[in-house]
Amino acid sequence: MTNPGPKILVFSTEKISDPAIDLAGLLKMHYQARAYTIIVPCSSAIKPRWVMFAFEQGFDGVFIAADGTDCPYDTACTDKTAQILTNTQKQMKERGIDPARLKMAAICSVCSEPFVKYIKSFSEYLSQNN
Amino acid sequence: MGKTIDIIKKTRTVPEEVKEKRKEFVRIKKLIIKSLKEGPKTIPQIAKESSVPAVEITYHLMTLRKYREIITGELDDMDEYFSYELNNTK
Amino acid sequence: MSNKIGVYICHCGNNISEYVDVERVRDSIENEKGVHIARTTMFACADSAQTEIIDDIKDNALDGIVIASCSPKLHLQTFREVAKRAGLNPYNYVQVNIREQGSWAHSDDPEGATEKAISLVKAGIGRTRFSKSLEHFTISAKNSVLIIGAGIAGMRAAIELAEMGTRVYLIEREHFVGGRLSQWGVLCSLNETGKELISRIYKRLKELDNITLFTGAEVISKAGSSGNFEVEIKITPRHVKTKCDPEGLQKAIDACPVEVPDEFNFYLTNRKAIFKNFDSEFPEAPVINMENCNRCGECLKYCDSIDLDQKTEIIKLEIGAIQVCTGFDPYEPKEGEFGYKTIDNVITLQQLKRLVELNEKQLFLNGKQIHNIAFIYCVGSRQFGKINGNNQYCSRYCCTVAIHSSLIVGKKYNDISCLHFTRGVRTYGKQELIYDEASQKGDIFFHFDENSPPTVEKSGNKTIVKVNDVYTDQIELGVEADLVVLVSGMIPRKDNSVVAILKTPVGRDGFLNEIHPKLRPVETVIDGVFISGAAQGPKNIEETVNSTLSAASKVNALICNEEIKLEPTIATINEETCEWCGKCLEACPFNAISQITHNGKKIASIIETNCKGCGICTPVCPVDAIDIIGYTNVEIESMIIELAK
Amino acid sequence: MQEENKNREFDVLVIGGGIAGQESSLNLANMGLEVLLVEKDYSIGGKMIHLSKVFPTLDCSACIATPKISETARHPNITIFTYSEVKDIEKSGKKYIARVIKKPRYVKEELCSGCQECEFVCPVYVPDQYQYDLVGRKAVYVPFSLANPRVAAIDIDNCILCGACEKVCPTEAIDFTMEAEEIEIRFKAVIIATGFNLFDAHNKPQYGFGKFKNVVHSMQMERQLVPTRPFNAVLRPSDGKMPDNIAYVLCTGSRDKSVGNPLCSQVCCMYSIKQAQLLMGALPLADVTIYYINIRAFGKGFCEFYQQSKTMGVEFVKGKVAQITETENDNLIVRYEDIFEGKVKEAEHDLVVLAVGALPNPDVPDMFKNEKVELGEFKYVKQVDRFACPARTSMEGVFVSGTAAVPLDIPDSILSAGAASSEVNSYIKKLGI
Repeated sequence: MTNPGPKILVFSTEKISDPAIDLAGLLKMHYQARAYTIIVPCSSAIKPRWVMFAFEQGFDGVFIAADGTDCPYDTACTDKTAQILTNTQKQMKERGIDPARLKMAAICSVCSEPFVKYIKSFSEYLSQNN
Repeated sequence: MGKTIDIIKKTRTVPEEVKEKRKEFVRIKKLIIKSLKEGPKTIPQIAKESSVPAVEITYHLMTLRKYREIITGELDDMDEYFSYELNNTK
Repeated sequence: MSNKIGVYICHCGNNISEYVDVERVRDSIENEKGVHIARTTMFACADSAQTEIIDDIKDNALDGIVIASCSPKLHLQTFREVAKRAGLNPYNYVQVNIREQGSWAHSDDPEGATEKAISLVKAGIGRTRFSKSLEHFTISAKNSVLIIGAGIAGMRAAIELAEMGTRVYLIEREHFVGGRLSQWGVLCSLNETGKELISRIYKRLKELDNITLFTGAEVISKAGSSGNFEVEIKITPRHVKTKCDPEGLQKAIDACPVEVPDEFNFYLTNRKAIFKNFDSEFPEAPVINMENCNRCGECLKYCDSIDLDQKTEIIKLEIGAIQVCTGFDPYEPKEGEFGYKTIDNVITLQQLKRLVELNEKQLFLNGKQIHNIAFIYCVGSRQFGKINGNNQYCSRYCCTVAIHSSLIVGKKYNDISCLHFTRGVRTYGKQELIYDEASQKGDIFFHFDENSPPTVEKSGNKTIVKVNDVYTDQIELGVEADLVVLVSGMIPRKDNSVVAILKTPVGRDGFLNEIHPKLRPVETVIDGVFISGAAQGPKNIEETVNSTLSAASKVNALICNEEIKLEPTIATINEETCEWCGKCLEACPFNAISQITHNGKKIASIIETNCKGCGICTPVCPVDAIDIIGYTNVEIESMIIELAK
Repeated sequence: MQEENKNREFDVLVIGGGIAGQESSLNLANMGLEVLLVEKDYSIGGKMIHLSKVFPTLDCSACIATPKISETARHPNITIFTYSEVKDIEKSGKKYIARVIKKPRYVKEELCSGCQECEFVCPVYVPDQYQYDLVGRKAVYVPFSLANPRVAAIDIDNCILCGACEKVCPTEAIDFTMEAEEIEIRFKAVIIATGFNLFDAHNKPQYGFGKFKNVVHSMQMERQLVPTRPFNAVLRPSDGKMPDNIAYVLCTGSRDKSVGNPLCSQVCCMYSIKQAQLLMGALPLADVTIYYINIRAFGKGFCEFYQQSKTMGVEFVKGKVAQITETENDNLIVRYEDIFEGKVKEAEHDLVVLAVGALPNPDVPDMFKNEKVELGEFKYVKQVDRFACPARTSMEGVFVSGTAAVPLDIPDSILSAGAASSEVNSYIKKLGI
């Protein structure tokens, strides 16, 4: 069997980015099957410990599909999610994990195309740097 | 079980105009696909080859793209035209 | 915690099963911990399948359900209802998306799609094991509202809410109702004046016995939360008990020796310490302003309902919601801005409106008859380029009002010509018609840009407006004007103490800020506090009324059942580990966190009525003492474990 | 099932499932009233669901519209009839009776799973009205990806009756025997939320829409900017080239007595500025020029948004466009009077967008049987007490919401819809039945 490729954990948000990921499926845009989604209410609610836990458990990469400026809860969501990213990446460095294994991008509710592109390029990066 | 299409066929006929439009679409579709079998091309290239106005090619090609028969390829060096190719993974 | 879980894998016709080997998924998960039943089904959402699931739950006393089918956005509610019908708590149901994010997304990779589906279903089972039974919070709510401000916005909301069955307390800081509209003459495109419109509305308001109006009243404190607020209202006395007879009243006013500039007429005239702004004003009794009154007692001789000893009162109200309709202040130009206050025939648009009300046959200012008027637009609005000030916004109503004033002036007095110095006329929508009418009538429109504003200068006894008009190739023109009207826009209320008390946020422009202009246009981040009218930003009358009636329907919807249902998926605090640092409070966009003392220790506490369950507070906690129900560490981590396998 | 539909009673009939109709319905439903929402299209969502981003916040339109749509669709107090038309409304005592025609979509809504298998096998291609004819669609199709209900429908007029869809449907949802169904409804009040029509750019022949290949209207450009866009990028229709010099012609069909519409449409300035900003993002090298008479940037945050577009490099030319002509290479010559310089000028562009305005929806009066609701001077539904009760019309119990009464932007439509719901609820409470 060929190498099945890297495993990616995706954190999506219930109202904004998860609908975009659904829409990608609806439009039959293909991306790596080894990308798994966990839905949270808001991307600013993702705990760094979950991300670290995912790496511990063997995920190769974690992708945060952030609310961005479309966040229904907080206009400062982009900054807050970015802060979580920075904090987590600091912890990753400390543990010798390449910080580029955690990626974030704002995905609006119809941004299926960007989502697929991100997952493809992220997956490529992870394969090359394995 | 019988199909309901057979029931409606008894009461409804298809207008000639609809049949004609379909034929026209299929004709241009064939020309586009034939042209793309040789490799990726831009809309003006397909138009020239098939002698169909480029504006018609845009409409038909984009429709075929919507139904995933064609996919978008590279942008040319001048950043003007995309090339299009047949979707072989379909 | 669920230990007897039923798992259903849906074929969705062949939408799923064409790419995902559903039987293999079933086989792979049936021996998972906690799984009691594992089945595949053609259409999980079909009636027959739903009945089967209900029977399974009942027959096997299942305490958790996982359905792997389409996106939860489509059928989460459907299956929660199924769970409910079977007597299972709907929050013990987990939906796993193996269609949009499974078979469809990976139709190019059936093997991958199947493997993914297996992992996703296992993660769903993991999550279900830790799921809790949850109930909606229901809190009681009072079907009563406090409306702050009795201008057109407040009065219209009061009437509508009262008619819909909500008890209304309407408070007004001034001693008369009507707000800015009562200062207005004939309204654009109507044959009705502002005063008349206000009287008409006031009469409707008086007929409703579930409205209580307090004038001279201000909110001084607020406690409680959505559904159950307690507010304190300070009521300044009127010093006049009932309405006086008109003759006695007039004599009392005449006798009053105090004269102060009249703010109602924008200081164009003076008034006495005892006054009414106009005859048909409501409530009908006059008022004595004690800041002006010298207690000479002259008025007491003519009017026996005057009581100079009335005291300020403070009353408490318990209400379910608050609607803020505090309106706007007109922008007052700075001294010297386009000659304001330095040149005697420069006035504001608001002053012009009063001037027209005060002058019957001919238009006079300072004893001089007016034959031509120069309007300078966007004073106090759209301040950028070489125009000083911080108000970048457009005040939206002023173009129309200025042009309409020109039409009114033309109709009321003969031989007045009008010149308009504009920044591009914004008579949007139907208002376009009056712009056309003014052009037809012979009004002349100039256009200047922000880098060459006009100047107003005195030359001898003449007032000259100079402008670089863009229509005439930017050559400077000088025009003589008998009257210069500065078309001043709207600014937020200068005295906005109510904002400090209610803690409603304001935007960069200083006006009250809604949560979102399209999604929640009259709601604030403070649950139960609604905003409307020009307090939110410049609006004309129709827009004000639309927003206020919109807010009224939101208020009514919130409290009409006398209870408020809240989602149970909100934040919780671990009382053991919380060490109160305040970071969660800082992060919360909804004021849903407070500090309490628990077993002698300061800790954070969630205000359940405010929490929206967004979880923004959770990652900021340095000791991980805060979680969102449904997204707790064990739930998320159990999913990660299964997905990583 | 069908029997249940006959002679049903509701508190309120809302006509039109656009943003105004949804907002009115949701408010009423949240206040405890039973609402029937009738939508003539296959899906609720109106025009807003087809927009890209919305001014001045640049929120994604779908992100705002879809949650509201699903909330409307799921609300227990709201019943929705899509692809249905109100045939007539008449007063009966204190109540109203309406007959609603549910037109056949030839697909059983409750069975269709939206899988689109049928769409892929259908051999017929016709212009897709939801993409404003920029591409084609099939004769059986899921109208658009965000449709609600997201189920297929058959365009019977263009169907060649081959039956391929019926054969392939995994849920046997296709049913060619479906017929129009007439349902009688009783209710206490009605809200007209029928929205506006776009000005048909053909009616301004000097701009060459329909004749010149690279003259498009603003909704066509809007679709090109949406993530579910018809082309893969912003392209000009004549040959699929990425445009690098785009012109906007404002007031196409608005403020124009020659086409019978002297009103300002309120939205075209702002949506053009928004599109210009999005185009600057999508095509970083392109020039965008906006030809305008006055810029109506009046709403909250609008003026700031307009200023921002200037700093981004959008060029604003104050001038009325008189005529557009086509060059041999399909470029366009825009002839206009430059007001700043006072002379007639010409400029060449490779794509021209006509910022089309709003016109009243002419369907409204036909819905009433005996007494008809009065229209105003410009054929919008007349508001009889605009400042005190903006939703009130000439008929008691008949209210208007959104752009059926006057052109409005989205925030103002939503507020007007909110006002209508308040007025309706208090009316019903007073009716006391």
